[in-house]
Amino acid sequence: MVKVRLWGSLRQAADGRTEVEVEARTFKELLDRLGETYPGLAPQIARGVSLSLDGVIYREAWFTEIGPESEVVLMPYMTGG
Amino acid sequence: MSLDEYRKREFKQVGQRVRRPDGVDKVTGRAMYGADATAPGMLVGRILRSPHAHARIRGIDTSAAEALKGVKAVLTGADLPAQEDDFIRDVQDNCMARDKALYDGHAVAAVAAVDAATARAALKLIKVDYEVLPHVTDVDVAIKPGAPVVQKGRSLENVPAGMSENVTSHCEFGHGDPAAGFARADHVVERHFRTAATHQGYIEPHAALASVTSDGKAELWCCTQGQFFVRTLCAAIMGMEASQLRVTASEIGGGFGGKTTVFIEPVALALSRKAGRPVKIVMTRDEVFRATGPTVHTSTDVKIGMTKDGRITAAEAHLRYSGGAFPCGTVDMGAQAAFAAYDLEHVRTYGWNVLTNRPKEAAYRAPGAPQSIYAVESVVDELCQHFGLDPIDVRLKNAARKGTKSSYGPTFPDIGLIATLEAAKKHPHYSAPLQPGQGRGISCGFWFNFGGNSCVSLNINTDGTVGVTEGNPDIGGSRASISLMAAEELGIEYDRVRTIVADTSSLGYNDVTDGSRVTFAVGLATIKAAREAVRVMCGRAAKIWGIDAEAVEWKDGAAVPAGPNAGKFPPMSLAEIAAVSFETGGPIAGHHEVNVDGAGVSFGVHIVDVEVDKETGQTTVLRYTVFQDAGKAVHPSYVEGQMQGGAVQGIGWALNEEYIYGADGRLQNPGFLDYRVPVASDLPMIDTVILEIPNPGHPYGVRGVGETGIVPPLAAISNAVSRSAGIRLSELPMSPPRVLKALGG
Amino acid sequence: MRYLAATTAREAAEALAAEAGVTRVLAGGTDVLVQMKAGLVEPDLVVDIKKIPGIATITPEAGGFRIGAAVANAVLGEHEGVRALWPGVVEGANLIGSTQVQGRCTMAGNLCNASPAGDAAPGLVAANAVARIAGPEGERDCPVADIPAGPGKTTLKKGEVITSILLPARPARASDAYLRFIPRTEMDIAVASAAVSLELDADGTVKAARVVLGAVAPTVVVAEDAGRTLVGTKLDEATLAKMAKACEAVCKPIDDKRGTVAFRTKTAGTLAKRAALIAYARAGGAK
Amino acid sequence: MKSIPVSTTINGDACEFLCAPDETLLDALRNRLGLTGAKEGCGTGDCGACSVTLNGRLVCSCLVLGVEAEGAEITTIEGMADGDELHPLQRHFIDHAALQCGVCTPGILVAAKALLEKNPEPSDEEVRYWLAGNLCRCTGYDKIIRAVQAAAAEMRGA
Repeated sequence: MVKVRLWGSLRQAADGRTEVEVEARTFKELLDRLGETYPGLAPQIARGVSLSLDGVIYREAWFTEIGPESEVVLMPYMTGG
Repeated sequence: MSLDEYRKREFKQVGQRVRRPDGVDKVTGRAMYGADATAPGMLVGRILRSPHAHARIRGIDTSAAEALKGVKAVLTGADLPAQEDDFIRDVQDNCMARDKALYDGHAVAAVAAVDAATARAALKLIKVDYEVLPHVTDVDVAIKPGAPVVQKGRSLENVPAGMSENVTSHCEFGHGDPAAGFARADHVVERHFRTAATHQGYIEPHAALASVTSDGKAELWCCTQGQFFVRTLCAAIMGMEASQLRVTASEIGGGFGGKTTVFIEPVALALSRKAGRPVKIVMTRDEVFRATGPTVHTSTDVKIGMTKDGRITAAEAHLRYSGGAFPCGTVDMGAQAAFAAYDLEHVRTYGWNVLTNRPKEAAYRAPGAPQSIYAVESVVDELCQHFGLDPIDVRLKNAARKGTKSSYGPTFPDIGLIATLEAAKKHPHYSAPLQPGQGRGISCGFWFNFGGNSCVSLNINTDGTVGVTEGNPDIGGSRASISLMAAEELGIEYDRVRTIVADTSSLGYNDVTDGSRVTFAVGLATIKAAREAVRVMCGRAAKIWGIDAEAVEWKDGAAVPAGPNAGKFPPMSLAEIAAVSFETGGPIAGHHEVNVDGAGVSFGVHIVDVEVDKETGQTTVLRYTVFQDAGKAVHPSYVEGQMQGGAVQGIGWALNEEYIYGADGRLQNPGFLDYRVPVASDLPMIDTVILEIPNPGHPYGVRGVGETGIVPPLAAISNAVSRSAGIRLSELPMSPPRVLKALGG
Repeated sequence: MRYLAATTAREAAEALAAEAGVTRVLAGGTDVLVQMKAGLVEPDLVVDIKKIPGIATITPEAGGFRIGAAVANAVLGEHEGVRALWPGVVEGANLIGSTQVQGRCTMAGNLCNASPAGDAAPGLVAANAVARIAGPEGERDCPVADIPAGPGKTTLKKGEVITSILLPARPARASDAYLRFIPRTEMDIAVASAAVSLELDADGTVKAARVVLGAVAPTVVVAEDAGRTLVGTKLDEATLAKMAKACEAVCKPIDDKRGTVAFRTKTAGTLAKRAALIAYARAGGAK
Repeated sequence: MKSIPVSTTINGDACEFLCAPDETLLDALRNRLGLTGAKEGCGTGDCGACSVTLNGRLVCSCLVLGVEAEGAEITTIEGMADGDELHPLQRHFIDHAALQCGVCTPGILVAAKALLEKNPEPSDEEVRYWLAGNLCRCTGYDKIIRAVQAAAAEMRGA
């Protein structure tokens, strides 16, 4: 199981929790599981999210591998100037 | 993609201050910018813009304009297709209003005519039947229930019930229990801040030359930060296939985020398709200010608690951002960045995006971060003053470091904030004596930095020179830095490499030149492409020598037999291998296509000395020093240039730049006369200190440097003003009337 | 639009008088072309006066100088004689726009543009300068102070063109100064401004003073009381404070994107104080 | 609007063109003569990107009518280098990285050249005030000032 930290305003879509656990080995699996387990998260995931893995931010990268001890944080999809 | 681990190395090319390859063109006037191109039979396109901040368009009568001799096409929103996708529809509706004009300057119609005078005359003949609606241009007014609603039905599911329909999204970040943290503080400061919208202020107005032919093919020449994204947007709006639309990026006269989307490009294409001739549209400066993408304007509350020895116990911010008449997500980035420089047990940020009758926001260097960090760094400084603590010591005491759980969630890996603060503290500027009446301020700054999609094709020419093809417009010397990295990796001199920027038909997709990504991400793709070419060249040498390819290594620009074969054959240089490439299997090239992550966040610290004229409220910047981590400065001069340019844009933001709307909802200052960007005589030299703390996610340790520099000046100057004049301002810009008023004058 | 490069003042005046539509005189063009670009004015006739013989020259006259209407302010700034006699007038003229604009703009143009914030006008009014005007009925002289009638409006009649401005002679121990406030150091329109012209006695006492304020009313304002306050003093602090108050009293500014009523009023007084001190020092008064 | 023939000298070469009476010199240079080195950043004299010299005076070509060029001597950025040989200012701008996007560069070079012809040894402050009408949004001006001073020093030595 991978622990995923959500940002505060997603709490309402995840049964009031800001940290959830899902079974996933890659980002793609993680996003799919999150959307299935917490349908309230699906619209945000569809709009776009970034993921931080052990402190490094990734914007797409479905096949990034996640270890069981990895720190995973869901973040909004971001752009720069 | 796994991160490409940084390996320490001695650089031969990278780090040299070489001449940029486009330099001569740019100092002789030969470089071709957006407005400099022409096409046979070209028409002049011009756009009619709404004089109203908010109005329903009941009808547009274009018949008189169409009848005018010399007019070849007239366009309105009705000529463009309905769009399913919210994002594309917003972009399209911003380029050409459909049902409503949403801000002063919103495009409502366009013409293509044989010359500018005819086009101008035609615009006057277009009759728009407006029903003027109540408008709202201020974020604090628009957020209130009962305010005029800019667009209905745009709120996301995360907006709490009961708010104005103008609130389109809400976000919350952070951890811990701020209330508990505030209870442990010896002093808590809570302040309200406002920042005006600013504009990127690039000197080159938007320009586009479009040519659509009757077989459905199209060419588009325009000044943009990203020709591929322009193609994506324009193809969607025009209902074209990507392959049929070739977009060529001209030289670009500044962007800073403002040229990351489209405004006139689809209009030029649509006019060209309608007229059957090439159409060129060049914006006037007035149009640039009224109808391109300024920043959000903001209203913020920040609350921070501190112990008397300078430890922050809790921090909280409420951010209300408005990016104009369309939803935008900039507040999310502002909320995440607000407290990024601090190691906090209890922190929370809340953000709301609010619609107003202003132009659709575009990115501007570190979008969202300058505004929130200005408020945070102001309150931290006030706490330092309250306790009589040194502002750098307090920041060092609370600085985010490796292992800090960041205010936006992830735990920081190696970051350079402490090293940057320490460099600032020991710099002579920080201890230089001040004259009476002068004040010194500091501020930290932060930006995420991004990587993104990048394609590079690298060709080894038979004469031993190298051509690099990349897809990102060169906005500040990137051709030089890309060439340097290619030369470094190949082991040849910089002068042997020429880098060009390709059009959309010549290369795979490249993300926009934004997010401080090009030197980092395109550089990484360049290094990988070079390695691919090296692999091919080693293989050719191996064949020539009759040994295994694995037994050849690349050293100092040549293939060298290694292992058991070491010394058996003299090294073959790149030029020697290239010279026989036709005989050994054909042309040699390397290419690499990747979506790069691992950009590595960037911190900066600025020190500024100012003097406030207490009789007029005018602030003079006396001395300025920027400290920033570049990971590895590939071309130090252009790294310094990014730091200096960002700092000066921040100085302008702090002191004078602002969008001023009248009670009528119209922009009062759409020109460089009254939108006051800093001029040369306003400024001192901008000293720079580049720190090089390698980014583990890049083979040379490179980090993006483009954006962080605009973040610290806002608070640094406000903090310096406070120490010079004894007044703490909470609204930007700190224009002389505001300062004088705060002084009681 | 028609363009006429007149070769005599009479030709210019007659052409302007005869045109039924919108006319503009073109000297430096730094206001007219901006207004045309913005679509604020679409002239039917533009009369270029720069080809009129003598109109771009500076001539000594009766101890003063006659400045041709087409003398670019950069040229004015290079004239040692005018700079020595009326440094405040020259510094006002030289503050208009950029180096590039200085190469074209003229004092007469600044006057005719009739912006209350024009940088040349306060100094000229403080100097009691006199404009020479050519019209369809011949030539007349008019105090510069009487030319502006309000924002964008002058008292010039149809067909009239300013051909030169006379800066009068002045006694020894006399000088002037001009200061404006702008948010930046260059390139802005004055938010408030002040010109002060002083004549001193041998012992440094002010014998005559004229204080003129810009950007605080529809036209430049002669602050008569402020001037009177200075007479008979050596600009001690109390006098300057009183003079600043007298300046504030005549300000009737507006709130706009460039400044507030309060800011303009306060700053006009501050600038008058500072300009008075500069003029005083230039006139040889020792503090 | 009837076009007017104009005879002028540009960068030392005699030149004739037709232009409308309300057309700016900038538009004539760019659209009629193909001299696109001067840029229109504002059209109102606020940015200096269109700087040229007119009879030796630095001006914004957006604030000059094309017809005013009759009989005049104009120099533009295209005439600054001597054939292959860059002017010292041009060379130092490249060497000092005094340009990023480069769109303000032609105007700044023309203006800086006019300054050094008038004042071969300006102070930094004099350079800054002379160039105050040339907006640059990329560099923060630091490297521009340094490049002008380096060129000035070289030109004084030559």
